[in-house]
Amino acid sequence: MPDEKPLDPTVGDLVRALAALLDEVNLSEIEYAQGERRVRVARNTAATSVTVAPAPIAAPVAHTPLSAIEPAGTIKAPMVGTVYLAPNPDAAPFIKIGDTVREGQTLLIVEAMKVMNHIAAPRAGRVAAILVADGMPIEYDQPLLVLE
Amino acid sequence: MPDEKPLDPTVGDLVRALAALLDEVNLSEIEYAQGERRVRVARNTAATSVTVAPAPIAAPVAHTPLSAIEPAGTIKAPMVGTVYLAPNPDAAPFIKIGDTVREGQTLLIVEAMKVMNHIAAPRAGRVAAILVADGMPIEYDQPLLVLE
Amino acid sequence: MFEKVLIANRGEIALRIHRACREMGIRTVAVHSTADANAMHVRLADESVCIGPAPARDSYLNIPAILSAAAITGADAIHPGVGFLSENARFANMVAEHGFVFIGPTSEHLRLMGDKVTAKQAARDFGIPTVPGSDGAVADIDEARKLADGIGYPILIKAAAGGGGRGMRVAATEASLAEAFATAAAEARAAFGNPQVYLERYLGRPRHIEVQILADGQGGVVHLGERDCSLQRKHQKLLEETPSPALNAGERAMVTKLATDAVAQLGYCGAGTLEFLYQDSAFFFIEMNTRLQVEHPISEMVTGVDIVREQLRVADGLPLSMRQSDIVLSGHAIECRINAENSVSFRPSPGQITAYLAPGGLGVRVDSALYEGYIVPPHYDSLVAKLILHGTGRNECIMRMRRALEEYVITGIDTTIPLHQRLAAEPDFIDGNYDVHWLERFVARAQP
Amino acid sequence: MFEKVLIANRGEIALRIHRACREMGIRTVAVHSTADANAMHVRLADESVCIGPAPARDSYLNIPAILSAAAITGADAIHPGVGFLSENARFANMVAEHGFVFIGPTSEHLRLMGDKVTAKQAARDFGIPTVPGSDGAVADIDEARKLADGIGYPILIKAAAGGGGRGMRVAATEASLAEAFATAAAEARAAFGNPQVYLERYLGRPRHIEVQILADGQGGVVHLGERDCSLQRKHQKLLEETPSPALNAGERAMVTKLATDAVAQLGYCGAGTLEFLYQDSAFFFIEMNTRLQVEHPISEMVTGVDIVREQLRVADGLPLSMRQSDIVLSGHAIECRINAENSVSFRPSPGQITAYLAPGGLGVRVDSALYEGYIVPPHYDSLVAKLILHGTGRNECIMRMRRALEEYVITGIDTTIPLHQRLAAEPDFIDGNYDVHWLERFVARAQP
Repeated sequence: MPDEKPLDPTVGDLVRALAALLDEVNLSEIEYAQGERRVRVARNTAATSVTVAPAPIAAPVAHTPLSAIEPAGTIKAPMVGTVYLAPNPDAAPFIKIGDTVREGQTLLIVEAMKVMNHIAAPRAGRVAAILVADGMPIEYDQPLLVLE
Repeated sequence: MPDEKPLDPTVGDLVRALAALLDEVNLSEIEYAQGERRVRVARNTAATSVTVAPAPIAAPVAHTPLSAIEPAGTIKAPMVGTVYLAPNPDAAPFIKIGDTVREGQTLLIVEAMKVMNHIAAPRAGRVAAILVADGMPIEYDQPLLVLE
Repeated sequence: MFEKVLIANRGEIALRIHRACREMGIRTVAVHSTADANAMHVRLADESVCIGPAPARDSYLNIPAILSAAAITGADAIHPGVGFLSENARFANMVAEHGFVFIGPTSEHLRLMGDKVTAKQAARDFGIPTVPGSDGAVADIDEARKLADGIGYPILIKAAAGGGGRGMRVAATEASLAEAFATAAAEARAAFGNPQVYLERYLGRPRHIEVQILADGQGGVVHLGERDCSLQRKHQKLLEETPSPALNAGERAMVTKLATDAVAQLGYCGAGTLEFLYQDSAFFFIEMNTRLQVEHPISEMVTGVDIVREQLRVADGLPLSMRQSDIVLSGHAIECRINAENSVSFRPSPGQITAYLAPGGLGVRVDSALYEGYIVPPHYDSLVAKLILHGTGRNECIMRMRRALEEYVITGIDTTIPLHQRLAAEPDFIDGNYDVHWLERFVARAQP
Repeated sequence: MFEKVLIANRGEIALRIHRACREMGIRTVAVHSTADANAMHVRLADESVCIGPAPARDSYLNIPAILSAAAITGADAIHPGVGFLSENARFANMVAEHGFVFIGPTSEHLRLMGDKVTAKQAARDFGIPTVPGSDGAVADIDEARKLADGIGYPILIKAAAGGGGRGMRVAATEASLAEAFATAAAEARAAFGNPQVYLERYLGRPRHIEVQILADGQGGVVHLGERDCSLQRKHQKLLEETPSPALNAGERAMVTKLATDAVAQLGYCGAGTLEFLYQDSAFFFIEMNTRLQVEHPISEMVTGVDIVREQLRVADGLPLSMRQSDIVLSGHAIECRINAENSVSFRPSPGQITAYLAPGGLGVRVDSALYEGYIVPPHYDSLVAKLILHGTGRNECIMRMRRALEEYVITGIDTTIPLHQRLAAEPDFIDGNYDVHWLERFVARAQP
């Protein structure tokens, strides 16, 4: 997974390590659980699917979902779907880290129910982080990127 | 119930009030529960039975049993049984509040399994309080009296 | 069998479905609103997807979000649970169009039974009596008089556009019909701007009796006996029991045969419930619920049949795992609905659970998604737990209900536990002597 | 029926008995040590009496304290539960002498079955096979050779004074008998100062099969099927199931008939269990437990019979509430014993419960006195919960066991839950392919 997509350090590192392992031993899926956190990485022909779900509970105490780790300026998913960083597989991404965007500029696309929904910048700013990978499934309210 | 038997104020008052009521309306038993505390007072021909048991729990949190309210110098019951304050129903009580007792002197009797067990003073002292009534059933470790 | 099922619901029923899936080796996907991120069905599921904000219309009723969640998680099938989208024919259609299996009947059957008029017509076509009535608006008092003779007194006159008791009158005999008719029509005009009324036989003390059926669309149809759901407040069931203390064996045989014959003729596939009013040994069809029902566990307790497992089987094209001759109705079962509301005022009581301990032991089943620290959100139905009791007889079952209610600890919110305790001590309940109006009067007695 | 019963026990079994009493309208008295002042059975009982300090010999085994507690609370009867004084004939006698009813068999039956020698003799008198053996010490190798021919090889040579495997040898054939005999005698002398040994048929892979019976002493005797309790570690049962996956219908009919015939001849009154070793289609009587057993709930799950209720009934002189023909063995049941101990090292793990949530739903029963905040005391047995599963078949039951174990939350202490989870995934267990030695090897595999 390329370095320019800085996930939250612990999650990002974990996913990266698992993805590397996936390649190394030529698997299509790895599940990994420790404590309350569980990560599953899988690779189909098209995209790498990362689903983070709560592990079978150790104790019924309120836990902090991964999506709660969010810096200020975070743009969150307005719907469930699949995220795309470029208008088509051969095209350049809409944005990259460090880009300055204007209000209304398309940041990425969320596909839901076969419809491509362009997600526009709610304000001008600099792209400080992209928190999702191309082709990744996302849930409602999931942090997508950080605009400074 | 005579005044010279000062139970823990709240419990004592409660039991006294219930006992008075028992007389007033000529009952043989009253149960009363509030919050975690439950008191049952009953009168047979011979003795007044007072059983204090936890009420059906409102919440499974550790509660303080009544027996935990105990001043320093408390003498506690060494066994389950029925307590007697005098050697026989017509005799004077072994002790009364304010008495000075010497070590080894009989303070009261606990009847268990038809055996009269004399409870002796573990040390010399002044009787500051008598926490049980004549003929009352008592449980193990229940405070009987306070020796100063 | 399905490999992964998405559960498009929340609360105890989502947990119920999760449990059936786990026991069949099926992976589960929980979908949830932002308000339910820490809910038990989310914690226990293999995967979870947040599908929208707290309001149900944006999450649990949000069809595109649910279908997208099914797509991104690779689910094979969607179980709609109870309420929400469970009887929505359009949703069932879209689920199928997107290549998933809808765990429920066909959209045609959902549509047929989802409309009161077509459902009643279907019932009559299958030879099931409905409450006799005028089949539509009545022009004037002369027509009303003629119709009333055929329907039989007492007659209920109801506003065609109505609801909530307005524009509603009862005529005990023909003598009072004209006045009742005129009053109802006047009230209907005043309340709804439409004076049209229709007639129906008035049932003064009916019981609500329903028959649980399972069908596989391949000729397999069974019933799991009847349930008596007469204890209702504002049309919300509070306590259900099976068998009904009011039916004799002949009546039981009659009503279950009515239900299974109808379902067989319909070619129905899935779990379903036919609801009847029962009075004076007669049954009148009200409606058919084409889904799992909240009170399904009591039928499971007396038959040993796992209704959700059968739903999953028949949705996957398998036949039912039993025939009618395999089913033995054994003992008595009661369900107490524990709602997050005050047991006297019925004011909703959302909030954080500060202590939670469910009763256990022989004959006690608890279906609940509660846990200590959980916050009951204010956005949804107030049902937070189902206490289900089973005993060899009705008396044993009621005694078990008392002791289990005594053990049940839920603090931090108000619940209907005290109401169930009052009920368990009430002679009419103990005698099984109640109708659909009884509970309203009973709760009114406790009100200040 | 009794008005007030004193429960002379603690933990989940005290709660179990309390529940049966409540459901029969009987008031309960909990007795407890100072360590158990906050225990659940104390909290739920109508009255409670502290009978002594934490050590069991001063409280739960303190007969005068228990009788005094019964006297001051005015109890009618005493239920001894499991363990502690439940098979103590002297206690049963004293209970009766003090005018209370002992809820259990007569002291004569307790005494007869409490002694291994008289119990085996009684079994043989009733026509029940015991493990063939020498009936006492064997003088020398010549006598041993003669006896061994009658008993049949392989032969186990056991120290008469022995225990713990010392002074114990197996001779597979006559060829090795002399050496094994000499070695066992030498070891016996070294270990116990007594060289006497006796002979017994050696069973290499027996299962522990037991039959639950109920009898009213008035001619009513029923069995509730058998239980397979072969999964044991250091003679402690860990998981029990019914029916046994090893028996066929003929064997089941045979062993239950052996048990009921014996109990009928005995004139027994109460609940009881006849324990057998089973190998190669043969049953050998080991002992009879003249009390309730920890694993009784699985028999309740497949029969619907409340065993504690029947104990109370027959102790009060009532007949059993059912005949054998009323009892239908339905489905499969498993009990997982949840102990407060590490699931690998089996180190006891007393301490405070920081979170507790029991599983629920269809076919799940939990018998436990745990709650959040409760402190498991170090003084008593480590059993803290029984997870009991019921399903229509064994496979369904095991799947339910998995999902329920997955849901069960007990934190703050170590428990055997992970061990049960490993067991539920183990092919030998899934195939029902185990004997009384299997679990020892299984747990050894996990040890570092």
